[in-house]
Amino acid sequence: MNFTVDMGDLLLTSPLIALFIASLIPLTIKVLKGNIEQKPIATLTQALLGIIAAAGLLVSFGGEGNTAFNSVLVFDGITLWTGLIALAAGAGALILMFENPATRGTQFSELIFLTLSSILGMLILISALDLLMIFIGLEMMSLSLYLMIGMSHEQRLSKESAFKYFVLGSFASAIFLFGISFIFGSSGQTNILQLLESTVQLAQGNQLFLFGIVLVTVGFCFKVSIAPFHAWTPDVYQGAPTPHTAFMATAVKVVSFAAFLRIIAMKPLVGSESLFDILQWLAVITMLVGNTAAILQNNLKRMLAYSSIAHSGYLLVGLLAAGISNNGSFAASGVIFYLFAYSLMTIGSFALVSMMEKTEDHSLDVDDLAGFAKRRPALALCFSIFMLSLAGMPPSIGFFSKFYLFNAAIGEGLIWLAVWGVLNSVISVYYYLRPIVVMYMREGDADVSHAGHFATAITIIVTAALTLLLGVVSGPLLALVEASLV
Amino acid sequence: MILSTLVFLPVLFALILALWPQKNMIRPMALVFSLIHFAVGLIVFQDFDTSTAQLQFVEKHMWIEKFGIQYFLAMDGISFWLVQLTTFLAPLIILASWNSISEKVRGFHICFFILQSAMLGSFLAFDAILFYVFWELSLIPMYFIVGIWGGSRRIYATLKFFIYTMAGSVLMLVAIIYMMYLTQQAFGQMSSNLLDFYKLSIPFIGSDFFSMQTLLFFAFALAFAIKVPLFPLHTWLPDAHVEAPTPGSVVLAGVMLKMGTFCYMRWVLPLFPEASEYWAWIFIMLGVIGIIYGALVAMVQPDIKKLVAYSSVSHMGYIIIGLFVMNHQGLQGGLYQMLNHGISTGALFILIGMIYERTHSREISQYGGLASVLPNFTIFFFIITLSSIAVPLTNGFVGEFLILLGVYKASPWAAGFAVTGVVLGAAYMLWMFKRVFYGEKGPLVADEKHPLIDLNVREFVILVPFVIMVFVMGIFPNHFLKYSEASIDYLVKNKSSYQLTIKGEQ
Amino acid sequence: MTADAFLFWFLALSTVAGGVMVVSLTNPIYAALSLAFTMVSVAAVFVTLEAFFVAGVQLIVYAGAVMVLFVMVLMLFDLKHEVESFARGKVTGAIKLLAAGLLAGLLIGAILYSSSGELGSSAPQAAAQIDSTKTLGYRLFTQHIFAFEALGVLLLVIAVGVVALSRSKGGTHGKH
Amino acid sequence: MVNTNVFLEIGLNHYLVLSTVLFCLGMIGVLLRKNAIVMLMSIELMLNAVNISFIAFGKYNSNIDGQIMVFFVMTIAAAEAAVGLALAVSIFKRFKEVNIRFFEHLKG
Amino acid sequence: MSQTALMSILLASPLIGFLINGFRRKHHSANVSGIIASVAVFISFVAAVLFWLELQGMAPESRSILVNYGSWMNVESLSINFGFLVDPLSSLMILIITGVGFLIHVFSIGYMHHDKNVAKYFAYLNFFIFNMLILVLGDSLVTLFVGWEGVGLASYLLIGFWFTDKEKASAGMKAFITNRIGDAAFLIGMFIFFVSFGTLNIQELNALAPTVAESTWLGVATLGTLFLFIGATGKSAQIPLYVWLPDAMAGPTPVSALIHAATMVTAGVYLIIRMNPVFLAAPNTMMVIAIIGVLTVVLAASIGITQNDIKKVLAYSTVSQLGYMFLACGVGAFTAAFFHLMTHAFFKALMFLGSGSVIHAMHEEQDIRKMGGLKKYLPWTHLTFMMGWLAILGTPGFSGFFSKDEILWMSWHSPLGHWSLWALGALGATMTAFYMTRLMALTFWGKSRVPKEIHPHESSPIMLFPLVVLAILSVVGGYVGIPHVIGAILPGHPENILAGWLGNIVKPIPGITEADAAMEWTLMGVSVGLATISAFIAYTLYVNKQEAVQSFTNKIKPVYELVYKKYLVDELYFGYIINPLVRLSENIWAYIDVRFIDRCTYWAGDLMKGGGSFVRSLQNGNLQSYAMYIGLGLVLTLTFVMMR
Repeated sequence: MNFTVDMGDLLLTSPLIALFIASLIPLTIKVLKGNIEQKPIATLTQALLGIIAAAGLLVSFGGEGNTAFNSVLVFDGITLWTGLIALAAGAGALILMFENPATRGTQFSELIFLTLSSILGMLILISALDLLMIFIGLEMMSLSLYLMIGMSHEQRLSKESAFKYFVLGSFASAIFLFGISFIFGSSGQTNILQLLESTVQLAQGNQLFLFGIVLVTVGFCFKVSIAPFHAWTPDVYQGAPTPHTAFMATAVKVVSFAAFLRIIAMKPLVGSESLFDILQWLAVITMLVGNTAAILQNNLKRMLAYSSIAHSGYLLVGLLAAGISNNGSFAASGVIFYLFAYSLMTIGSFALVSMMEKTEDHSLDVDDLAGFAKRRPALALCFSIFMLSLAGMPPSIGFFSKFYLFNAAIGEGLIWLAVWGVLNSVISVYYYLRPIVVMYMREGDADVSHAGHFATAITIIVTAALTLLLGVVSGPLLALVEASLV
Repeated sequence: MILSTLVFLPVLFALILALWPQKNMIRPMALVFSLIHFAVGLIVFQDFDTSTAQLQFVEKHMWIEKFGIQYFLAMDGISFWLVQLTTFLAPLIILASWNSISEKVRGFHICFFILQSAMLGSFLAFDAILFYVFWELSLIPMYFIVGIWGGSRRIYATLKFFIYTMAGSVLMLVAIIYMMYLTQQAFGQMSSNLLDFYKLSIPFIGSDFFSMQTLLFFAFALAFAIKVPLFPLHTWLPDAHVEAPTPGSVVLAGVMLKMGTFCYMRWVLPLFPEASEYWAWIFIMLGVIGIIYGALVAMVQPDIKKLVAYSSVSHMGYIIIGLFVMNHQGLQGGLYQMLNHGISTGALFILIGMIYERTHSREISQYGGLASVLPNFTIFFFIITLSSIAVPLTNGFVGEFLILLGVYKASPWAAGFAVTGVVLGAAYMLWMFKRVFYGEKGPLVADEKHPLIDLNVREFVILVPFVIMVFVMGIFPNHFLKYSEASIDYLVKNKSSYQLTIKGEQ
Repeated sequence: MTADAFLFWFLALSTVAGGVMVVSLTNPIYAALSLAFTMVSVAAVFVTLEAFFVAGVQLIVYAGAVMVLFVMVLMLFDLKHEVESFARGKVTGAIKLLAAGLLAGLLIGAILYSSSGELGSSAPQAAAQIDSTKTLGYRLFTQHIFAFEALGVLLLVIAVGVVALSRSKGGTHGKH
Repeated sequence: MVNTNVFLEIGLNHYLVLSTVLFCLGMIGVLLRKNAIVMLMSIELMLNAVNISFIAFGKYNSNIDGQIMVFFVMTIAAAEAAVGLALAVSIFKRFKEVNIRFFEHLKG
Repeated sequence: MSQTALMSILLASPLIGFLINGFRRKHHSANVSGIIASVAVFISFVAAVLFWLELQGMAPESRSILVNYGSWMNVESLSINFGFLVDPLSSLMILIITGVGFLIHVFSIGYMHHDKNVAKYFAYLNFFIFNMLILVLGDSLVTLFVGWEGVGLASYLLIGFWFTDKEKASAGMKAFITNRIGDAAFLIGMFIFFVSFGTLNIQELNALAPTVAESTWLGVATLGTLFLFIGATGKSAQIPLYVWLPDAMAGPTPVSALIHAATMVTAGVYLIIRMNPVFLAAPNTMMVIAIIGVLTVVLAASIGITQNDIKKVLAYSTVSQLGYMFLACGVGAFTAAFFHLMTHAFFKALMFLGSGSVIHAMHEEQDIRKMGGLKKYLPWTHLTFMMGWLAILGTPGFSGFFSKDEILWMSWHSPLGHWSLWALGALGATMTAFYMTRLMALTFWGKSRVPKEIHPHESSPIMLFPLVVLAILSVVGGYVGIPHVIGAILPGHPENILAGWLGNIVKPIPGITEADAAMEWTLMGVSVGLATISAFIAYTLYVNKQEAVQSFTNKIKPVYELVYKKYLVDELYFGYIINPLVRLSENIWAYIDVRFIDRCTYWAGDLMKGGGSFVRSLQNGNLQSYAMYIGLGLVLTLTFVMMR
């Protein structure tokens, strides 16, 4: 067993190292200054620089499909793209944290540290080729997240949501681990690359292996909130501080799906027809649950949470298409593009929610948006763009991402799922239009909490512009993603 | 470039309006813009070749390589007049909104121009995805127009409109994607080019409802049926019309509904020839029911606008039956009736808007004796009424006559039932006319405190073009029909092997 | 009955009994103690499986550190004697029990079903019984070096995070 | 003979069944106990169950990776316990209550 | 002058008049507006005369002038031109229209003197003339239909001229909608012809139709002509669509004279005459026409007996006389039909104008029970009206005698006729004599029952002039169509000029035999005798013994009431057709639209919301429930995987 750590490994993992170092900088400075916070803007800058550095390194060294540390980590297209999305979403979330009443102020350095650590966990998760590494990445991501939510300035709901998230997360982790143990036990392997060689006959004959796969799948379904494993999502999204919600809804979801994709897209691993069938049904239920429940929500964040569940359902369709496809890269690129689009719209929407929160325990209802268009026409327009894009109206990116996703699904013969998906998007129109109705068509005096939301406002406008325009030029983008996935 | 200019000029206008600093200049600027747009639209007259069914003014660029999605705009005889109608109505609508839209003026005009763009795009797109983008995009500004500037139940109405229409069109998206895969099977390369779609021969088994062509046919037809709207999918229309502000109603009736019928001609009939022939009876039946049903329900409406809205259901029923009999007279008449309906119903909504501005009521029972108070208004209203009930030498007659003739050729019974619409149409319109304009003065008309003032210059300027069009189209229909003649002829004669080509290409 | 078998059944019994007590005892302190008992039993199970290093770690980390944490926290809370241990709701309770039972049944079924396959037959081989601790260390620092480092980072994160969490005070709006 | 074999010849399955039973016991604890701390304990129980199966698999597969897994799982379980208890403490400070029934503000 | 230019003048003149008066409708001077309008019509009249002269100059076989203004609609095989045909038939018709029209315009100047919307009135009148000319001249059914609907429109506008009165506005609407029913049938008829013969050109249809033998009893020609006939019943007020005409008397009286007596209502008859070869090819239709016609004669005449409104009596008389024309058409006597159309135009226009003069004199009083003895106040009106009375009675020598008698004779003699048709026709003539005499008696003769405050006065010369002209025409108009039997005994043996003139237009009835002169004389004598007796009875009763009438009507009160209320046909239509339709509409709106389709929509929405609230109820905030869902999901998934 010859093994050395060489320069190549370090270069490949350099984004992770950079992120880790960046996460330590604000904390170190705080400790050196004698436990006194530096200016939040400085902390933010350091963190953003760290993210940019990580992204730069990821682009420079990753994406070629090289493995590091004896095939424990892989830096291929999925890693590259979802990593970039996660980093960008993390950056967006950081900007929101910087200006949200529930997160700014004291302990900002610690928060930044935890956020960057969470992103670090995500990068591990998406690059992991070993089930153990997947577990470690998952835990690093999640544990940081629990702590982040728990340390919100808001004391009641965020604590509750942190605790719920923690217990359920750990519960799901245990299931996930049990699944790993079955896989390990029945195949003697935890490395996905090596598993691939033996999975076909294992999946056919070995019930234990199949159960292991199911348990692992359930663990992922929990993370990406597929019904009926979704129940934590609305509560946690609502209770957590908005920037964290944005972070969860985007970065966490993106990387969980990426890891899920890595397992599912390896066709032999889910060679089981029955698992495939049940996942179809789960997708169906998820779309329906998310959309119908969202119709009745008044709380804006909760509504977006249910919408996030619904979008998980759509994404699962794409994932399944990728799973059965002989040409997995097409559907997979569709999924990744959808994740990108979804992150863009969701960060933007939550940014607006964040902007409107006046205190750390301000819970924003849809009706509180009344009259917003009159006071802040530009922001209202941006929010409308997000909502319409989430609903899949052309020419926004939301339409094109749905188009690619369902195109892949139809291409793989999952027509009924595509039909179900588009019908559900009709249901979703109802609740996506509601904020617009309230903003534009009702009298009221909604406004952003105060003027100092410069960075958030810029985030909103940038994401809105991208949401509106990137869809039209999405062809080359998608081609790029697809090319890197082969 | 002319078609791109035509489609995207309004977007440019909208941008200029969005950024223009002075608020009081918005209206005049919008008016000038719309006139410019109209003038640009007239350019195509010069080069349009009426002798061919081929596509003209083609603009074709690859958009999304992977799926063969193209930016493909083109015009042929079927879309020619609808494009003209769209640009023709615009300045009139802006003039009509002069008083009725009093707040958020800028926003209204931005919405309106984007709507223009979307509607023109869906008339001119020859790529399925491009078309779908425009088609769906047109919902958004309309949604805002009804929702923001509408009446008291505007939110209900606009949501109903949006969700109904969207519900229909999403299945079409699935069908489009499916057809893209069919092109991949057939030609090796995926494509959403409509011309490639035309080349497909999709298997059809009449007795099997789940045969591919039937399913695709219904996926498309449903989307358009809701837009038309075809009985029994029409209930969004009265609500949307009643709640919409005047200009919104005019666009809705004038152009948006035509998108549905137009798309039957552009998409459904040529793409699914066997299915549309096999299932034509359903559409003819629903169309006939729509004619009678719309007319009967219109008759008992207490609200003028709702009456006209239901009359739209009735009129659109004519168009549907005209299209589905698939002969020259039916199709030409259907196309002509689209224009007629745009003119006459558009004008009716404008007229109702004018009277609504004066009295703030649309209750028929509140009126009466208007003719002696507002004689000029009455004359215009009467002329448009005549057009609506298809009195000869007005535009309506030509359309209805051709449709009914075409329908009779194909299905005498359907024509027999449809003809009752001629009687009922006259009944509801004239009854309404009598109750509103004749008789003793109603409470609103006799109100001493708010004396009603007859048409002003602006309103004359709005109405005169309509009246001119009513008679020009009624007396010289050939000048209009000749533009679509070649295309219709091609459609009728090659319905099962419909393969349009691009002019100047082999 | 061999010693092995006796030991297994004994340890299995004590493990399960400890588990049952954890989930059934009303007083959380007793539950914590039962958990400690279970963990010790599990450590013993590890020993029967010849995983001595891990057994030691189990004793130190779990039965030692983690249990102390639990007990400390329980002491901190100073809970009054609880009257009932289970959440309310008979129907849901039954469903929950049923779910857990079904899960157990399914998993056990799968295990037994699979035992006819290649796994059940593969008896432990003597050749593998080289110095497991050494192999373990070797594997840990070669194959799993990255995981090991990541674990270190994770622990750092936990340390900092837990401190931050415990120091967090609410209601800071208006202050920067 | 089969019966006695089951009792006498201890094999992988025995350990796996033990693990499963323990896992489900932990699950019952999570599902049913109303005390938050005990729920955390139950989760530990589940993780321990997983550990048993890892070790058993490792032993019967002659694969040392099983123990490595356990090593990692244990560490992470400890970390989880720390986080969980920290959350529990902060919740207790805020609510003076660890009964799970009092944390139902977020719903619907 | 070229024919196109002449045609343009003919058509454009009233149109221009319409436009001029339409645009200066705010002006209140009756004289100026009236003169403009009258001149416009007079120019048309001159043009019509010129056309007639031109036709005169042609060989009898080639008497036709086609002016084509180009294509109107052209879709595939359908090709419709703005083509206008002047042939012996239409030339006479336009002469009547413009001639009588001109007279009525002139009369209107006086009659509408005080109305403040007089310009509008004359505009409408000119508009009517324009459309009537199109109807008559149109060379295809569609062009004809343009005028057909156009005159309906003009009629609608003129009936509702005093629209502030709700009743009058309703009458206009009723007229238009009833006509529309006929028009719808007309459209179907056109479609049938187009689909069968591929053309809508009347000339071509006339040539083509007889070549297609009817193989079944309801073949193409029968069906098409039947539908056209339904259209004609609408326009010409026959059973069952006659109900609008009496109500149409709400319009100004000259309008009634022009539109609802002389011209428009005869359009149906004109249509049938125009297409006589086609109709002759459909004997079944002919039978239906004859029966409907004769029934209308009797029905309308019986109602006419009981009416008290001077215009209503004339209106029912018009319906009845139109019935004669249809009877004539139905038995194939198209010449007779046209002859009666012409004479009727003269005497009925005369009587309407006369009644207008009376009404004018009586200050808008129309109830004949409040008149009587007007002879001395209105001598000229009385005199001219009496000419009309004599004409309609069929007094030998007057115009009505010739035309009506020819119809009655043909209904007996024609192979398409039947003795019962003659009998009913003669009965109608008897009743006609009765109610017209009654009208005369109650209005002009006997004791004056004029209310004290009204002082009747003779009308102005401008109104009397048309009366006189029409009176002369009523007297002498019949001499253009002297029947053969009468001509044979007259000095110089005058020929039937009209029959000669129309000879190339009107097809001979197939299988007609040589007339039996003795029989013809007998029948003529019988009908004249009956009419005379009946007129004498009426005279006696209404001039001298009104009490007897009163007691008699009291005796047969139920019957009288029924007839007086027009056999309750209006009530029947309203009660069994219109009101149920409105109720049906309200119900389908309320139940299908609102309660069903919308409900379904809501139901779908509620289903979604119900699903949502179910999901929400599961989302109860309890952590352990969530864990349970995970567990259950796990179990289900595993079970499913295991099962497969």
